[in-house]
Amino acid sequence: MRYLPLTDVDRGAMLDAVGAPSIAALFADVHPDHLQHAPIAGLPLHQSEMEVERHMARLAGQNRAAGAGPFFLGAGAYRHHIPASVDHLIQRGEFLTSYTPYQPEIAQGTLQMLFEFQTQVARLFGCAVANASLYDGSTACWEAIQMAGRITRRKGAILSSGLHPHYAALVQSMARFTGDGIAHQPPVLTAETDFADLAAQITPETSCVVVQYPDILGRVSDMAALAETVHAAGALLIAVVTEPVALGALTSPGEMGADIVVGEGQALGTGLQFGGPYLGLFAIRDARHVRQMPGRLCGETVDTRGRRSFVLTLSAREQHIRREKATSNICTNSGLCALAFSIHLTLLGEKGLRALAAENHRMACLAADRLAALPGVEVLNSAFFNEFTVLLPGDARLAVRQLAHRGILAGVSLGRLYPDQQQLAHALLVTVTETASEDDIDALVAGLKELWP
Amino acid sequence: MRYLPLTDVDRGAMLDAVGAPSIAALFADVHPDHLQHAPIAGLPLHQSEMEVERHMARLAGQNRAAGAGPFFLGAGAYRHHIPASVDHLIQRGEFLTSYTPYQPEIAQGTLQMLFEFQTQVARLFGCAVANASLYDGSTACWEAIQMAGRITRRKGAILSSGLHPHYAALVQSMARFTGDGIAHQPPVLTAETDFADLAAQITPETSCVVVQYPDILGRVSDMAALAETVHAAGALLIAVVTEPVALGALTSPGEMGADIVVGEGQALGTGLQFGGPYLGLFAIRDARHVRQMPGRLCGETVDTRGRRSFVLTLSAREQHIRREKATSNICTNSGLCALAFSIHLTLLGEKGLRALAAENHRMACLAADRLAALPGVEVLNSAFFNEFTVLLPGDARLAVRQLAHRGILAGVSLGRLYPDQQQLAHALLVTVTETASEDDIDALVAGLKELWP
Amino acid sequence: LEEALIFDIGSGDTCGVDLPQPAANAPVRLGGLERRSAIGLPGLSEPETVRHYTRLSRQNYGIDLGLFPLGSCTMKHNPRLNEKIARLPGFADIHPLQPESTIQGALAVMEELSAWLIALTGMHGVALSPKAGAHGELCGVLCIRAALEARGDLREVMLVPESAHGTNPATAAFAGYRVESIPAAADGRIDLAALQARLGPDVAGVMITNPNTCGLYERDLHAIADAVHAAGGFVYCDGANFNAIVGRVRPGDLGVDAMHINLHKTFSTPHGGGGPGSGPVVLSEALAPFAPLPCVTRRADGSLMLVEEESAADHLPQSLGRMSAFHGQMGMFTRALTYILSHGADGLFAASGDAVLNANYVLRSLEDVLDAPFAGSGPCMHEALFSDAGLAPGVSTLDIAKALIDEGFHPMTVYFPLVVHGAMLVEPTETESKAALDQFIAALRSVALRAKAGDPSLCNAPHFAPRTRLDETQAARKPVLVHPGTQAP
Amino acid sequence: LEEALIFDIGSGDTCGVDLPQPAANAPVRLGGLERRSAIGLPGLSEPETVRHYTRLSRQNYGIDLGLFPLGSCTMKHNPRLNEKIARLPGFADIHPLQPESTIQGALAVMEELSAWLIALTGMHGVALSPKAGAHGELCGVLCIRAALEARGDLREVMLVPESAHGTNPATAAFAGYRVESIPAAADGRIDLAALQARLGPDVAGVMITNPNTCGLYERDLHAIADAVHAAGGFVYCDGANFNAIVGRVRPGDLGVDAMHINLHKTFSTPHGGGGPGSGPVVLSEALAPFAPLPCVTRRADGSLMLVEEESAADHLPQSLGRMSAFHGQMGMFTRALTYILSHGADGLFAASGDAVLNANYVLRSLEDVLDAPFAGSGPCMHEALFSDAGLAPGVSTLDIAKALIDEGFHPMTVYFPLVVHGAMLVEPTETESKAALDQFIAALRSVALRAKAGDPSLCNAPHFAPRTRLDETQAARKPVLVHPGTQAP
Repeated sequence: MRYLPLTDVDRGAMLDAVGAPSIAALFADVHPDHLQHAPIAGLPLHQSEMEVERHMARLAGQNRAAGAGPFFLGAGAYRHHIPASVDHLIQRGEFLTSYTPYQPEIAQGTLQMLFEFQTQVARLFGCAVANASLYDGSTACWEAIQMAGRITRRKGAILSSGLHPHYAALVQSMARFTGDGIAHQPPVLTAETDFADLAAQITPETSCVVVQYPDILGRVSDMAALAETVHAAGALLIAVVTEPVALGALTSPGEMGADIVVGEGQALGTGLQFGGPYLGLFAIRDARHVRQMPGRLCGETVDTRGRRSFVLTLSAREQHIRREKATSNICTNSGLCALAFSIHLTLLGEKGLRALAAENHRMACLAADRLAALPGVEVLNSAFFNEFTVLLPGDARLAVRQLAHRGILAGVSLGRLYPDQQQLAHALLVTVTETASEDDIDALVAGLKELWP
Repeated sequence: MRYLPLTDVDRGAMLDAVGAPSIAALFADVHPDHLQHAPIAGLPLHQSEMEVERHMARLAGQNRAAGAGPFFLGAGAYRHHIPASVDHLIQRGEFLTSYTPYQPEIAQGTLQMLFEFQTQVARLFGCAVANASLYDGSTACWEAIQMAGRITRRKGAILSSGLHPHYAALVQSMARFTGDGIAHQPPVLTAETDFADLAAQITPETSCVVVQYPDILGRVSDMAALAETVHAAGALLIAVVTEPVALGALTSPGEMGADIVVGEGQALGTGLQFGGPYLGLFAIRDARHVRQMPGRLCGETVDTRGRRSFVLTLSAREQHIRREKATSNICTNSGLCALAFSIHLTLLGEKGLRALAAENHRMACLAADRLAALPGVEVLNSAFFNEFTVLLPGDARLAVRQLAHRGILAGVSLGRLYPDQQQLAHALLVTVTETASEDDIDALVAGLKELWP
Repeated sequence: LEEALIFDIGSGDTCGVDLPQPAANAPVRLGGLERRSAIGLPGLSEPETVRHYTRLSRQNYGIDLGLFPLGSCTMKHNPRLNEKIARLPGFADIHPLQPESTIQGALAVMEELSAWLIALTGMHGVALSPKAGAHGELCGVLCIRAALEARGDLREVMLVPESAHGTNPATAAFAGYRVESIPAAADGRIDLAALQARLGPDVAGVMITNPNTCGLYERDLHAIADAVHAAGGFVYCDGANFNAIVGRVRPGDLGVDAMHINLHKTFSTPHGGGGPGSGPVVLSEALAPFAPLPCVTRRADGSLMLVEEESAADHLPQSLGRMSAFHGQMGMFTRALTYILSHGADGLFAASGDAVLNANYVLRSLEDVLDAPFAGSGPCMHEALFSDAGLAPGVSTLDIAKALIDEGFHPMTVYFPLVVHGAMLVEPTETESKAALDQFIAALRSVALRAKAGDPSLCNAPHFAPRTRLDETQAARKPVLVHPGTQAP
Repeated sequence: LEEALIFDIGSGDTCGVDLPQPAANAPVRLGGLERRSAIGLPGLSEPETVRHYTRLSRQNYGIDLGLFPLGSCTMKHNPRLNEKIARLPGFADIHPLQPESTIQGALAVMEELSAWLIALTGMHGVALSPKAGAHGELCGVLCIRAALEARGDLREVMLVPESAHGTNPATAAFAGYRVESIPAAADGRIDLAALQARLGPDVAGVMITNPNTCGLYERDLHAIADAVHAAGGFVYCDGANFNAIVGRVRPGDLGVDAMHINLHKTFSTPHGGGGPGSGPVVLSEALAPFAPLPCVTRRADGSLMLVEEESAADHLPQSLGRMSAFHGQMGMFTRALTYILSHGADGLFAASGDAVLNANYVLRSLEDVLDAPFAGSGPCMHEALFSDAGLAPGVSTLDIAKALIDEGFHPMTVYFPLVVHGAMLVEPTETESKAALDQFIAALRSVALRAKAGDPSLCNAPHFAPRTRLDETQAARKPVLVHPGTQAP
């Protein structure tokens, strides 16, 4: 086995040193009935790199890569061009094969990167402090609701109908066990978000209101007024950002008064990857709540020679110290995705992120106009970033499947996200990033035209 | 431009420091008639990574990758499976972006690797000393002939008809300018090599005899007797190895008395790459000739604290010191390919190289038998390693083209290598490495059957 | 040279990516929310970026540089083939919501990995979506709770051994349970009698790590499982240490109801400086019906389908719902599957054997100079546990750890498990050579001897690392968590 | 920790690759030449291999770590996009002898690159196959000789300036010419009058570097070319310094007949610790017919063809023949083309400007502390030249170079060009930021001041590198070029 360095000579010498007659003898504590004395039957034996590569490449070949043709999917996972240097750098063995930086003297690389990452996220979200990442946007959303509960000592969360339905589903699954009260409705097809409705639902039991920005239909609204109402009720406003590139063009949630801003960071650095690993972003506007935050935090300090240094800090919140009283059970997070995010954002910088956002918006506007020009097709949104909802003449799930057979990945049908909502069956969520060309857009338009000539 | 760090603010400050009004002013020494004042017309402007990638991927898509189907080409370039860790390691920035190790205190990584590489090559070839690489096998062959000329002070080289025709062409092109006398004939279709003929051609003017092992028809013969004859005439025997994996199964040229052994190292670590960059291997059996060798040499020494260290040495042979009296004009060699070769060979080790060679030979024997069983098809070789010559019922160039249209890359036709040799028109050189499966071989057999049913 | 922060060297005008510059007359449909303030993001050109992160990386230690003997963390070699496979466009560049016909290969990866995990653990079902070990624990505990609720049995207490990972009690609390500790016997294993005495109708289950965090095999696990089941509870097994027994012991044979598998431990997906991980959970027949969505199943026509909310009623009606937005850590599934196929049944069998042999070799080579509290309890499994007993006054476990840094090694896990004073937990893993172990043993022996002799230089080690000891108190007392500079560079 | 040699740690029985073990009864058709002796190749498992080479790499300095100011070597940033593109299977995994229909994209790369190189140099043709700069020089000089021979004019002498790279005279000698040196004028440029005086019917040509190795633009190159041409000779231009003028000056406009282009300098293919390079040669109308095989041409039907021996009679009848087995450094062509397309005409124009600006900034920032012999000759081009004049007795250029290592930088080129005593040639390239230059300037300034003051610690620098100064004499006197251990491990 290419990964096992011991030779039989080594094994013999080591068994002598240990005083055991065989490796099997080291498993003497296992009851004989439970011990396999030979490789488990039914599994193949070891294979060469070449054989494994052939098999896996065959499976990969049974998927249609997004880059293989026109592609317009989003709904919480966004395809952007990732500079080649990002992937090169995250594959440096010193990053890739290191552990959580619990020994800061030999982990300053990871730690300084995390400090830079936290700063980038906080600034992007308009917040004071960000953590060192969570699993993904959806779990970060639930952690935010839990944090709001700890701060307000209330257990009622109101979810916007514009929140990603998978995020809402996760929250509802979890709340069933924690006893939190969750209010949530599916979206209705209007150009405006439901912020007014949300304000009306607030009660003295409300710990938080959760809105998505841009929301699941691609809509954007000013959340400042909502924030005031929420604050007046002693609750917190949680904003969820699933497309961080949008904040290169849009005012940040923190600036509009959101108290906790969470997000999915996959769009920068990580790529699609069929849904994971992704990158949970978590930031708060008021640094005084930092001890209620979940997840790891990296802080600045000095070493005995006075050199600026970084270290994981405030770990009294965490499970390995506080055990059942921890703010979260999270341990491993998304360190390497955070690195990719931070490198990508460093390459972009202020100027690049703004240009990238502008290009996304330009292409999305262009696509929206061309789609709206199709007979029987309507664009729902008056405002959007790079994603908008299109109302088709017929069932959108069917249209997606039919266009897929023609090599066009047209978008995400709301019927797939909300299978029991007949009112949404004709709606298609279309995402247009800088990776789409005008030819791609024309192919989509032509494809829809063929379906409804 | 993403690769240019200076901002306009920087440029302004630096021009001030330099005392120049503009960058253009720094080009004052260029005659105005010769100076472009704006980007050269007719060339496109800069493009994003995404745009460049699209263009280059389109071009790549117009080639048929060897891995896309049955593949049997060799003739001096061999396809083997390269472990994934090889490419990972050679991309470490400290290897990839370093210069020739002229500053040994901060280049021990490259230097130690070269020392290990030289040792591996010398042992593989059965020689005493190897250099730190040359461009490729063909130029190494010419350098060997030149070295033989320096040692013997003669200018006549006899090339075996089994020498790769491109190598022979290069030698003849160069000799035209240096005045060396080159004897060379195209091969004839016999199972035996031409060693006896070569011995007969030796004269007192002969500096060297050059044989290939295995030769261009895939044949292998013992060169010990030839070596004795050559040595008796005061000349040197040069052996050319284009497939180093063969030496995992075959006795090395050095053991059979070759004085200079050169080779193409591409088969280990580097891959096909459409012919380059490749890796010139160069070794000599008698270490006393080391000062006549071309190319860089890495040697062991100590630093002022007595630590074992490595350094480029004997550079008095080289162009940067000796200028027109150098043993060769070579400067840049194939350092990174040498690294890949060395890593691949370290992963294999003695056991792995032997197993790899055995597997190549096994698959080649299997293919030879199945091809020989086809009516009208004959296998020329009685002995071979992983490459052999097949005589087809018709023109082999045509057969190669026709099978290519069916997705089978059947081999190299000798008609392509020797366009003016009608006697070779039916001959096809078939190479079978461990990357070919039994299904691939069956596809080749079936394809030939279809051509001549 | 000290590496500056991007905020010190970058500027808002510098950009390492070429993009079209926004046209002045471009349409804007942002609902009046155009960003008006500067974000404060510094940019670097590509050369500067590559250099910044390359230099940072060199301040890190990784497995690629040397032994990483963190007990219970299983830092083993990360094969580069796995990285290559995960980057095939057919895996890396597919969207989680693509139509089913365009992702059959991805679903096949999930199906194959599931089958292997079930075969290796002898369990009934598997939930792939948990994002890491702790998330898998949560999944398993929620399955237990869902199963209990399904039979109308609302229990309140989860039993957790003292030696458990911190995630165990944190998870149980997160899932709404009251955590009670169960003591260890003198030999470092669970006290079966004490556990049995505590069982009752209020106990939902017990969370056990096997091999446990003292590096010992829990001989009584089957008996414990019988007792817990008899009392109406469930057995959760923390699979963090599965590496010691993979291919040799199937937890399903021991009566386990749920166990998470850290793909980044046993199946060698890279740890990446803190993640991402992946924590699939294998489940017994009793718990499998409650697994979270989505999962993969095969249709009558042979095609694969993803069971989500829409189809859950037909395929997994009792599912506890969704634990993450999409389908789990696909990038880790491809790596783990590649690893499993590479090793095969014989390779995994050999790997756990070598992991245990290496740990015993370390244990027996050092027990004369370091106190090994359970050395008399028989062979250890994949990790060797030492305590600080016998060190000179004023010298601590932490000092030994930091001194190892000066010897060129990453320290072992320290002060865990909590049941041993000044614990040092060494897990070499199977991918270390004898030569590497001998170097490590010699280094630790030398440090241990100095520690017993009270060498004062240990107390301010490390001396030769990129940093000397950090002021962690200052970091926590007045936290500086973001760069304080102006937000508008 | 010192890194052992593979011969110290590897064994012939260890293997990091899984392969079928040879069957005892397998057929053997090796003509009785089966290997009987051991080779002596040590093997390592994959984890050990990754660790060995990762550790070795960390003893190296690279551009990715910092400024690499080697004059005339042009060590600039290597974009990672280029590496990615070169590894596309359609480029990396194709055989040079595949049928033409299966390699149209590869031929298109060669055609596009040729077109760009011709456009940027204003020349007539290009030979892609030379493997590196020196090989390109040989190609160019052989073209000159072939052209002379074609007109029956056998000349014997090649003129080379004193300041030339060593490859120039070595190449001319290799091609059968007698080399004569031409002197430099006081301003560091070629002495036009001396050159003109030497021209005659025995002079085949002149090899000139422009900008020259003193970092100066050869103002008289056009006049030189006119004189050489009038005397029946040809002008070879060493393109090593093309980076300074790319996109701004077309050598074809200056009367150059042949020039090689180091793709690893101007077009940023990685230098890889000593290669591979790639040295395409652009040729004037007079020399283009003599270019080596193969080359690419387009058929009437639009398809691309490779002109080889078979078709040379129709397409390139006067070709000098073949200079390497296959078609050149394809892997470098894809990288260079990617780089050229990324930069575009505007980017290359900006790049040469920044390269020259950076060099002048270094020159002017240090001329007060280091002797700059040609600082009065006007702006330098892409590199700044200093001499050892003014250093304290006993302190040498070499000491300054080694002291720079302690400051965290790779030294500049030293003792070249030969026309300046104790030369120090600094080429920052365009991919360095002002901040990086300022750091470098401060470091070199501090070293220079110490050198003038005679600081004795300079003479045994470096002190903080992986090695102190090596005993190079011992290495050469009794060379140990291979590991002496037994050949059978």
